[in-house]
Amino acid sequence: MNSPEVFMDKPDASGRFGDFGGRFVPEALMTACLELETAFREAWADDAFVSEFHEVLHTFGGRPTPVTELSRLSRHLGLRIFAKREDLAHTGSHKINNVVGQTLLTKRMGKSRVIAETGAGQHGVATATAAARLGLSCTVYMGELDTQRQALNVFRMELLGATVVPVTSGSRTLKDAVNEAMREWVSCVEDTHYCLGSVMGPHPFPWMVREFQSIIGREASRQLSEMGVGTPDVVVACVGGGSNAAGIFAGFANTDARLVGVEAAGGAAIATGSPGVLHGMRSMLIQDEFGQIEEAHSISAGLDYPGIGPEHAFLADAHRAHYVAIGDDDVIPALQLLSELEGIVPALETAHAVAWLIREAGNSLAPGTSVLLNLSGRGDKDVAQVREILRGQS
Amino acid sequence: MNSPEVFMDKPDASGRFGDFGGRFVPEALMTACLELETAFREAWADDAFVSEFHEVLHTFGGRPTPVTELSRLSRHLGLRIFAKREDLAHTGSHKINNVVGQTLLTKRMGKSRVIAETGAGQHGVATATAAARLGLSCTVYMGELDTQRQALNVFRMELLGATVVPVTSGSRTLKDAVNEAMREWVSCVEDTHYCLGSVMGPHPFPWMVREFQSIIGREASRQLSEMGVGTPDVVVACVGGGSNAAGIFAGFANTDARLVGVEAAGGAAIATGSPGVLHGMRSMLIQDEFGQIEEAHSISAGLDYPGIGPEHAFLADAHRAHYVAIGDDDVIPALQLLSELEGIVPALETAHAVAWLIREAGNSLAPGTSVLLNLSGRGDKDVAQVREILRGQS
Amino acid sequence: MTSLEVTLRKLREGGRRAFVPYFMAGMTGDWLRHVEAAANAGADAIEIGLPFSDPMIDGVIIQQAAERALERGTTLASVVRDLATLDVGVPLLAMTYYNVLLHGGLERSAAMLAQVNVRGAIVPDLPPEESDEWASACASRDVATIYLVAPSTPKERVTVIAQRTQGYCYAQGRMAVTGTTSEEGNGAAVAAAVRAVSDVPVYVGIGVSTPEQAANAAPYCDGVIVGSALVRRLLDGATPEDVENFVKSFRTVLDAKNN
Amino acid sequence: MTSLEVTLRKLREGGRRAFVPYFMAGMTGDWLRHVEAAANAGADAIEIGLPFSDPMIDGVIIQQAAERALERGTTLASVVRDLATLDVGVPLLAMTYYNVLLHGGLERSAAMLAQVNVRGAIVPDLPPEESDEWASACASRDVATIYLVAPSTPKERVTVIAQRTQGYCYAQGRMAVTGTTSEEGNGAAVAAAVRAVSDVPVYVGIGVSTPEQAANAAPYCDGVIVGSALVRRLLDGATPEDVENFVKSFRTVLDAKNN
Ligand SMILES: Cc1ncc(COP(=O)(O)O)c(C=O)c1O
Ligand SMILES: Cc1ncc(COP(=O)(O)O)c(C=O)c1O
Repeated sequence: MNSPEVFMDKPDASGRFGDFGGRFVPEALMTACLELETAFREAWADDAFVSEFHEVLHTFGGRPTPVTELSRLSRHLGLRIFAKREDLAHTGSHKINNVVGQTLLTKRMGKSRVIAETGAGQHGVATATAAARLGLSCTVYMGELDTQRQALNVFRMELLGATVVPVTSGSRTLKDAVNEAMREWVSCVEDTHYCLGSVMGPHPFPWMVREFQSIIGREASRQLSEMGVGTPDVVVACVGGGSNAAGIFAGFANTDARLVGVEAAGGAAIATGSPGVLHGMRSMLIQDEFGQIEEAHSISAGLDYPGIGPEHAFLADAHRAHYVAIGDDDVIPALQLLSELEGIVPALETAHAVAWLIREAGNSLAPGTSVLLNLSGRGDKDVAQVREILRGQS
Repeated sequence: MNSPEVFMDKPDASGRFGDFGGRFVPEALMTACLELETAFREAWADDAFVSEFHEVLHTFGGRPTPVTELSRLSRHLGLRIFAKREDLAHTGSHKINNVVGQTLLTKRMGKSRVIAETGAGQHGVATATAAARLGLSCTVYMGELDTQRQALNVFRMELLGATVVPVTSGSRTLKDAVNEAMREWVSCVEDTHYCLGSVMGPHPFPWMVREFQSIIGREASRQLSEMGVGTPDVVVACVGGGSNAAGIFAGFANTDARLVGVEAAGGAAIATGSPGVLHGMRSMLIQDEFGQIEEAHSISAGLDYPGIGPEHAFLADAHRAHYVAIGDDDVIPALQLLSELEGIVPALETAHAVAWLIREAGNSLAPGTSVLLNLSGRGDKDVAQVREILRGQS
Repeated sequence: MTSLEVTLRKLREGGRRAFVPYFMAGMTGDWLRHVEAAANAGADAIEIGLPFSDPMIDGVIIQQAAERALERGTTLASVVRDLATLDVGVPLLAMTYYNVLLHGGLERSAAMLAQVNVRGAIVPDLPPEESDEWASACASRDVATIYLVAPSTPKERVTVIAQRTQGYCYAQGRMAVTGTTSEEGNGAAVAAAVRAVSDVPVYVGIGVSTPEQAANAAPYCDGVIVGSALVRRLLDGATPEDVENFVKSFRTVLDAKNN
Repeated sequence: MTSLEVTLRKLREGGRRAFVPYFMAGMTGDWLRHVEAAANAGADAIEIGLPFSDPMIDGVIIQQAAERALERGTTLASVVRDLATLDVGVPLLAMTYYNVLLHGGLERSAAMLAQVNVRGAIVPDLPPEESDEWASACASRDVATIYLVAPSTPKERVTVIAQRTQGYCYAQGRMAVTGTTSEEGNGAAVAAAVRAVSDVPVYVGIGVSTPEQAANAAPYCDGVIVGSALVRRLLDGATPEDVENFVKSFRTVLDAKNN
């Protein structure tokens, strides 16, 4: 290649990032996807929309979130670690960035209702939150198993005025909630927007969600400059669908920073998957030799997804980002270490990224390496589960 | 009075705000209180300390928290309501402001350990958090009943490296946790700071905690100016010990704004109490005719305290602030209304202030009245309880 | 023109409304008997579902059928092995999701299907924009690629799809997934939109579950496709005779009507 | 000089180490019998605890005693009524928290106590800085106001307190609440600090629970105060005879020693 490649720009006209992406949806949803693409393109080019998006995230969502230097963890690991504090965003994770964008777009498209899928409930709570604020009605699809495991989050969504529908098909978890939301969307696409929760699904979702999340990376880049740190050696984030990772990578894709996405070992689409088509996108998927999708298994519900956003599949292919996997056993010690040393209890999802730092410090990460960790969410939602697990161990 | 009175300035040399305050502690604690007063006076006059305090709150604590205009609630109630979003501060409430200040002061005093009391666990979690960050060891006293009711918060503190000690004396709730922390302080005052959780206790605590919390009011005042709102007609906050109220009042004490503190009806020290001495201070207390302190009873653990900070007793006396009471029954509907209309699930404590707005809109609050609501904390900690209560009703 | 379309156009020219039932391949050990029964009872073509774990446009009935088929170890290869033993005299149409074909390999999948008399393929999650490769794999093997038009499809798109589809154009009768049974539908409008721009046969599916609905649809289309209503009976244990009776009940109304 | 101090100074001049037991008023129906027993057995003064709901400087034993007394309806007035029937010939000292006195009214409380032979008062949550009003209410009624000095009290403060205290100076033997029973204590240092600046009698309390500890303390102080160790026995059902024996066990060591 002669001219240096530009990463994390727009996908091509077919919604492709390299070989990945696209729009593999039933005809009944094509019109909605096309309309959404047009609406998003227009809105994102409209200063008024962009300003409103930033304004809402500022006055309602708690942005900018700070960058915290994790001095004690740094000393402990011999690194210099900075955390982008998405745990401080409203509803407790980066998910709010995306839903604020999509609900504003919903209004702009003249629709009065949103539907969403959710696994553990984070995206569902965020969607219900943003919908409440705009007076949109909201229905959230959630695997029946997850509604039982996360009964409190179901109630939280209901408090926010949303209807939660348990999904009884398939493995009754996140993957099936996505299927069901897509199915339901078919029958209400006229007045309803499907507020997808990560950088996945058919075009324009992977691109749009990444754009909404890229505020994380842009803020962090500016904040690190202001702190005199400049470009970190490594930018690391956990990856479920990949939205928080995409959001922070976006701020550093065209720098020298090494980008690392940490998947759950039981849902490591890049490490253990193969290319395929699911949920409207061509990406890396965990599937059998016949193309049947397998269930992901992770201690953290938010990483319990057998796929990954297509742009990540591309970034891996292009060797621009590296994807690694962390097993369940390393997650809780990482959560404990960050809690004890820094007074921040991270989400189990986020703890995967911390676990990778612990594993690699002194190995692939030389002493003194500067690291920007995307602290994608807070652990309050996980505390009961962690307690059960630790009790079971002792 | 000839010259206009200045409110929320320093207390007098005895730690009095008018008739209230003072330092009613055993001789064994006098030295610690005097040293603390000196240390705080010096630190608070030291630009380096004040800068560090602000810096930590900025980079770690999530400050400034935004002011959110609650447009839909405003329309619903015929008011213009702005919320100061302490729910977005790290650990989910304003409590972090105070503990960041006190733990920094602990270090400055050369002490290596903090103890704290906690009711529902908010202040305990905040203290454990700030202690973890600075590498201070931390013990939290919590009524045995509360450790059972809030078992998850106990675990959260433990995750943060703190030791939680169940208090079995008296009513085994917050009041007894304060007693116990004071008792324990006697035996470890040399190397240990007692990180009290509200604007109560002996001098200099009520003043010091108010100063640390006054960042709320100062920020809000600046933010409302920037938004072109200027001084609101009313500033309202819930009152347990009174720290979030004191913090926000501090920004408006010397304006025309009407200041309103909302107590829980079952712990309404101003409405139903009488002057007395408890926990080192002279203030308004709920007590019988013989001076025996009664147990407070509130749906919200954070307001379950039979006293109130002495400065509030003074502000009530001086008619500068007004204190009202809200019964348990009005709290959950208020929590629901704010959740559904604004996408913010408030803490049960905060919901008392919302309930007062609902009750007074169109009554003592004329249509169009501008209100600054201190949204002291998020409701995540309360969701399980609210769910149980609503289930019991249906 | 694909042989499928030749066959179906002939039916139309003969004044016959086509009836196309759907079966989930491998759902039971005797599934081929059901297919035969349908052919015997007068089905004009038969859709053979190849199960996929995540059937995005299917309702609960087809989902359950797919789960059962997968539990029984059904794969593209096993279905092809089964079909190799079948001779029903009417065209077979494969219906599945793209990932199943991708994993078989597009060329290889098309070849395997073609080999066992599959003359058309419906891949609902593969819109025209994404289907060039698949379509060319099919084209060289006389496998028609059948596309759907939905009630939400705008005019210009209808034109594109109607031109591209082979065999018939699948007019989705309702904005819903398969197996929904509400009364009102948009089948007439969708079929009319296709007819306005093309003379390809138009078959209505998704929203036809009873002979009455088929009778109502007959005037404005060239055939009807019935999936969930039949699969539901099979899930409940229907015999080949039940299938025959089911198909005949549709056959009767479609033939009786003089449209 | 208060009559209490006159009495206690006389004891000292007579070479007698004072023994001051503590009782929680109203804890049992026969609590006065315990007080009498202590006086009979040689107590030199007796602390009468008036129960408070939130006894900040008291450990679990005194807390429990206070709870029992409150459950039995004990109030300042009820204690005064009880004490009116008592004649033990040694000074009584009230020990309570400030809020109890405040609610009785400072003047009224002092008057009520004075009326029933209470000659001194210890209010541990009322430091000198806050006690002017209470001290003056006591002063006019010959009720001595007794202050504590703690191991943490710095020199200058010791001077102030030692000058202000009446009757005796209460030297807190240990940085702890009442009823803690660890061995090491600072009683000697505290007492020495007081003696260095004043000739007021110095009694050591908080940290004296056994005759051995009393014996150890005797050389450096003028008396010892024993609370929790006695109250614990009473909570466990001790009789007046038990109290007599308890007091005598201290009396013996305090008298035996030639300090
Ligand atoms: C805190 C947190 N981090 C990460 C994720 C994973 O999602 P994504 O990969 O889209 O960021 C989730 C999903 O629920 C989450 O809650
Ligand atoms: C969210 C919240 N608000 C208010 C309070 C009451 O405390 P204060 O009156 O000191 O603000 C608490 C105490 O736990 C709290 O958690």
